[in-house]
Amino acid sequence: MGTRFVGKKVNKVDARQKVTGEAKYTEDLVNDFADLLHIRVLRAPHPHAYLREINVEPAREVAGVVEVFTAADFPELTEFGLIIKDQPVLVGIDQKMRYLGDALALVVAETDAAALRGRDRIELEIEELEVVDNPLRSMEQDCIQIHEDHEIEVTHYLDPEMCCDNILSDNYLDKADVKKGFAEADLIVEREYQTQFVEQLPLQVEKGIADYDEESEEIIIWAASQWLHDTQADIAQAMGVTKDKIRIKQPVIGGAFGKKEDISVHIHLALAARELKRPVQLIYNREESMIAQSKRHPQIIRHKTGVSSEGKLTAWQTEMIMDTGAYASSGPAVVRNAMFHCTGPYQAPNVRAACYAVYTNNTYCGAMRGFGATQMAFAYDSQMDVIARELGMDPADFRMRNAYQPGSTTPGGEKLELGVNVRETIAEARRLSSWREGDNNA
Amino acid sequence: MATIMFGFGYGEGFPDHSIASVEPVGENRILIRTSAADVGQGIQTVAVQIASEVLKLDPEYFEIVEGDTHTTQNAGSSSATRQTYFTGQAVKEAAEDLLGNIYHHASQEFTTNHPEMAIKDGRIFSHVNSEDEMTIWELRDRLADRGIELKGRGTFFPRTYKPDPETGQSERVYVGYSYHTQVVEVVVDTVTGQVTVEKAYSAIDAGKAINPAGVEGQVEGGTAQGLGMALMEEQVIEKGRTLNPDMSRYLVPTALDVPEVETVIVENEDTDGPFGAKGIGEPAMIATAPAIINAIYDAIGVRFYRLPVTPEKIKAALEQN
Amino acid sequence: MEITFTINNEKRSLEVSPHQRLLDIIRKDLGLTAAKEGCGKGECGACTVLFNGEPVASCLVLAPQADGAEILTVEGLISREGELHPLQQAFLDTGAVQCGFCIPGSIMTGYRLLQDNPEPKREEVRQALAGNICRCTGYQKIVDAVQLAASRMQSGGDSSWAQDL
Amino acid sequence: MENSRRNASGRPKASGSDFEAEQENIQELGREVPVGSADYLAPKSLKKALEYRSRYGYKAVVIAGGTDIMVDYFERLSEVSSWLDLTKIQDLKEIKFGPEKIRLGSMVTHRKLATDSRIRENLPLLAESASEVGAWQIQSRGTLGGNIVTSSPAGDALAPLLAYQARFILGSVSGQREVAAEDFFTGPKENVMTQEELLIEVVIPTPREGTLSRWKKVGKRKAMIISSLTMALLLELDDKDEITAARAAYGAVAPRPIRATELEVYLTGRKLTEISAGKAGELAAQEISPITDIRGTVDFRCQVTRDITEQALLGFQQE
Repeated sequence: MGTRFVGKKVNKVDARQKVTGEAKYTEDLVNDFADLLHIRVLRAPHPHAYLREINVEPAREVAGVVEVFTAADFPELTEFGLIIKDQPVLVGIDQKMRYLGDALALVVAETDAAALRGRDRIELEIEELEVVDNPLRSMEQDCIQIHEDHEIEVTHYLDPEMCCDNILSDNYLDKADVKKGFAEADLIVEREYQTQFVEQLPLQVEKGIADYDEESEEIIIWAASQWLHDTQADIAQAMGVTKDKIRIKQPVIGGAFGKKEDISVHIHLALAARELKRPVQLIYNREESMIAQSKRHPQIIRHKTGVSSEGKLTAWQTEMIMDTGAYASSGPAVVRNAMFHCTGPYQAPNVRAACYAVYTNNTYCGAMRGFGATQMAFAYDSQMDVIARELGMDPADFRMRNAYQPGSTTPGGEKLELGVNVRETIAEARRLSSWREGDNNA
Repeated sequence: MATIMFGFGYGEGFPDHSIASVEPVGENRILIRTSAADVGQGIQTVAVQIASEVLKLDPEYFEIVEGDTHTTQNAGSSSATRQTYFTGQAVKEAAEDLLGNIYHHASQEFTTNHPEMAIKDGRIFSHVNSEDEMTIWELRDRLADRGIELKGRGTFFPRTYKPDPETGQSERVYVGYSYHTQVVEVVVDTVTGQVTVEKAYSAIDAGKAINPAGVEGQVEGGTAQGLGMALMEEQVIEKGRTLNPDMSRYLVPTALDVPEVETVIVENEDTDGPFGAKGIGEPAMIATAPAIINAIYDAIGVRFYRLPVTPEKIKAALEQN
Repeated sequence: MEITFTINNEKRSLEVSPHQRLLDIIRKDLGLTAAKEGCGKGECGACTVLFNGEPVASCLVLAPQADGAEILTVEGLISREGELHPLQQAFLDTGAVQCGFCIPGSIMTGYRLLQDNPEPKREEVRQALAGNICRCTGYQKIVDAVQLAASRMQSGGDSSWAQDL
Repeated sequence: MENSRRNASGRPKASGSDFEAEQENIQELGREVPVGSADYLAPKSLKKALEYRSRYGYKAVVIAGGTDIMVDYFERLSEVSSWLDLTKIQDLKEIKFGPEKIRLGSMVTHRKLATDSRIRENLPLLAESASEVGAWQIQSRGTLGGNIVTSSPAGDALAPLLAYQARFILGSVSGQREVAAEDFFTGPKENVMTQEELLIEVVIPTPREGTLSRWKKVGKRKAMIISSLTMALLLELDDKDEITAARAAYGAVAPRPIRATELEVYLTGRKLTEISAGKAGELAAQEISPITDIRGTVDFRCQVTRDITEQALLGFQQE
């Protein structure tokens, strides 16, 4: 296609500002506000406990502290969350903290140092509960329930003893006849794969500024969001105000990779700005960002794959258990994205999968580049490599032999017609890397 | 080697769309309105290139509105590898809508019809009568006098279908799929257990690369993140407490840890996206971890099933053999 | 206490406290916001500036230590006429900028490298930039940028630089 | 020597409670801090610095390069009542090469050590280790003295200093004393310095010609990494290829940097070609007492100590 600009070398439109330092990221806007107040968040001292008492008076006595907010100041608040609203803005008395990132109080002060000093003086009484740090423990009969009012009816049990109280979501695939597929197989390979908590680690952590317009009763928030209108809805819903009262302005964003999909500083800023009618800032440090905001879900993935001696897949079965941490965030979608990618780009005529997202008291997990499919790819493409070696086939040939082509069907039963270019990518990568000669049409 | 696929967009019947508008502003500027977040991936540049292409006008003329819930409409998230496809197409449709409106109104000014007209570098002119010429902004002003707003709007709203809850079957789970094959060369130091990824070769299926350097940048950056996941990154959480909440203990790759990546872009221009483009942001990183793990097997004959494969794990495995 | 220093070739006096870091006074008191805070512990390089000619993590320098110092930030690389330094231009032309948060720091280290080594090899660029963490680019185009700037500066280039690539 | 195990810089351990304990301790010592004292002291002379040190003791936090101390006080700078900044003392930045001894001022930066051609030539273990400290930004600021006084077992300069038989000159208002590197470190982040003293100079006997040495740093990343372990191996050979002296020093594999004396005994007096590198590695691994932490397990540290030692000796034999 003859084009002038599309597909051509065009310098990025925002790059000039970024190499000169003119680009305004959230923290670069703080100089634009006079008498900006500073917030520090007191977070849970224990990953699973009831908050029984909180005494913020000592914090109020610190010079420079303007106000200290707790859940008691905002009885109207409801939970927030990207898909399921299960995350408290502030943990109230006799409510549970479920991970170390849960917020218990907001200390607002004239200086950051005063806010920090105030935060460290707040006195707490908590009742510690079992800390569930493993999804397998979470699924045992005698395990404590993390979300007391969570209810779920799980359709399929991995084993009859499995307890479902802490299962956030259960998901299934059933394409054609997996039993028949395994019966046809000459070789069956079963392996278990495990992935870790990964931090997105954008160079810029969570930071925000908010101001309140008394006339319009509008709260204006400057903070990065990967989805402005959804963040706006999540804030408004939790605060019980209409969306038009929450205005988010997007500064330049210092990386995200999924970490800036969830609410972070936003609601705390909005509350403080509205109550105090002054501009406020809330700037996380790296540690706070890592502990309080989402991670990539660790997954335990069990693949059982049937293959014919000619190297054609006949059946693929996947079980996956995913640690979603203390709150749902993107979990219910991540688990499904992983599931629908369980065979990768390979045609498996018979597929079954059962995938679970499970609550624990770990830092909650959410979106990160690949959204569940990254973990699954490690597992399915390792599995393909294992099988190729067992069959004595060249791994590239084996992939080529099973890669999708127009007319193939995915585990979700979708017939692929447009843009099925996987074989071309294998052939090209092979050519580029001078991979051993092989059969590109295998 | 690893080969992966990625279904982009939210999929599964979840409403997924992007709204954009394009309008002439000021003396000689074109403003693109979208709330799509540019997290660094370059959606703003992609949007400008697409609008430039449609309006036959240099990118220098364009600006993008600052993201603001109150002055832009929903573009969906910068996630799910969706912005080039969704917002790219919404901007394309908005630019085409503006172009259509320009032709419509200019043809009335020129008293000629569209096929006899053209637009280039901001000037609208007639092939029939060389005196019939005006700029987009002059046209905008003339229309404003008559109370008509010159603007283009575009919404892209492709459909997917909710899978059956028991079987997961659906006629369309995702709006489209991108593919990526990566081959990596690794060296395993059997003395220290350290793995060096010396080189990576990528073939990524982009449909059509709107900004080829941007696609390469995604693959190179994705490779670095995939390498981190394969070899060094892990937030260690024990009993709910993070043991390494800083960048000296949570390790991401430095410039010395990351290989040179050679990328070839497979372009078949075969999607419903703008100019046949697909999304590649996530698929750009996904292949690397399995490619490295498979290459380590190739090098030392040890298969690793748990990430990350740190020097300790390599050393322990070699010790056992 | 009052300190005097030179920043971007301009002499400045400033009242500072030992509770501040060099990064704080650059960003807040002087309003030069190019240098960024990514970790506060010298682990990421986003706050890199040249301090008496050497790249330092400005989050690890106490504000009073700047007394008598010579400091250079990315803002100081731009000519009076607003023209970009060849290294800044090269970052644009190679597509080395994604989110941009690490870029001012990376540019300062790269700038210092080119003073010592006007024709650095790729490995030497990587070695020099090892303290500037970038999470977006995988560093490849940053290395490209430093090398492109080096070759343009060596050839005593002109404004047609932007067309080279 | 009262309070001798305390870190000389007066830095707190990671948690706030240790810091408070330290503050109390200072008051117990009864050292009056003059009202209205300066909160930032940057003497230009050593004499003045020692006076301040004498007057303030641990009450004034010493900055050498600041690359560790500023991390310890992240977000808590306001809790520091006074700083004693040594970076303005030119005398402490000098390097003097003598026929017998090389004298390094405590404020010489890692960058200087890594790039100075005479250091690279005469003290390659130190130059190479300095070039692997953090990255350029850290090397620009971090100092040899800071690395020593911080006394982290993982400090990159420490194994080379042990291998070179360095001696440290500690000064105070009442005079100077000299401590061998081996006797200086007493535990993780602990050393023999008192709150009266500052580290002034590092004195290293000029290595003989024909000295073989090998530095190795092992970490989980290729730069910007705190070492999982370090090794500085040094052999002096006579003209018959017989080892007349051997010094094998290791970091991050014990509560303090150590020398593997059994290994040294095994090596000394043997011909280089007759050594079993494998046995040498085993000996090294037996002498260390590592712990498991985020930077490495006990097994990993033992296995790698063994194998890098073996590799280094094989390398010497091939040369």
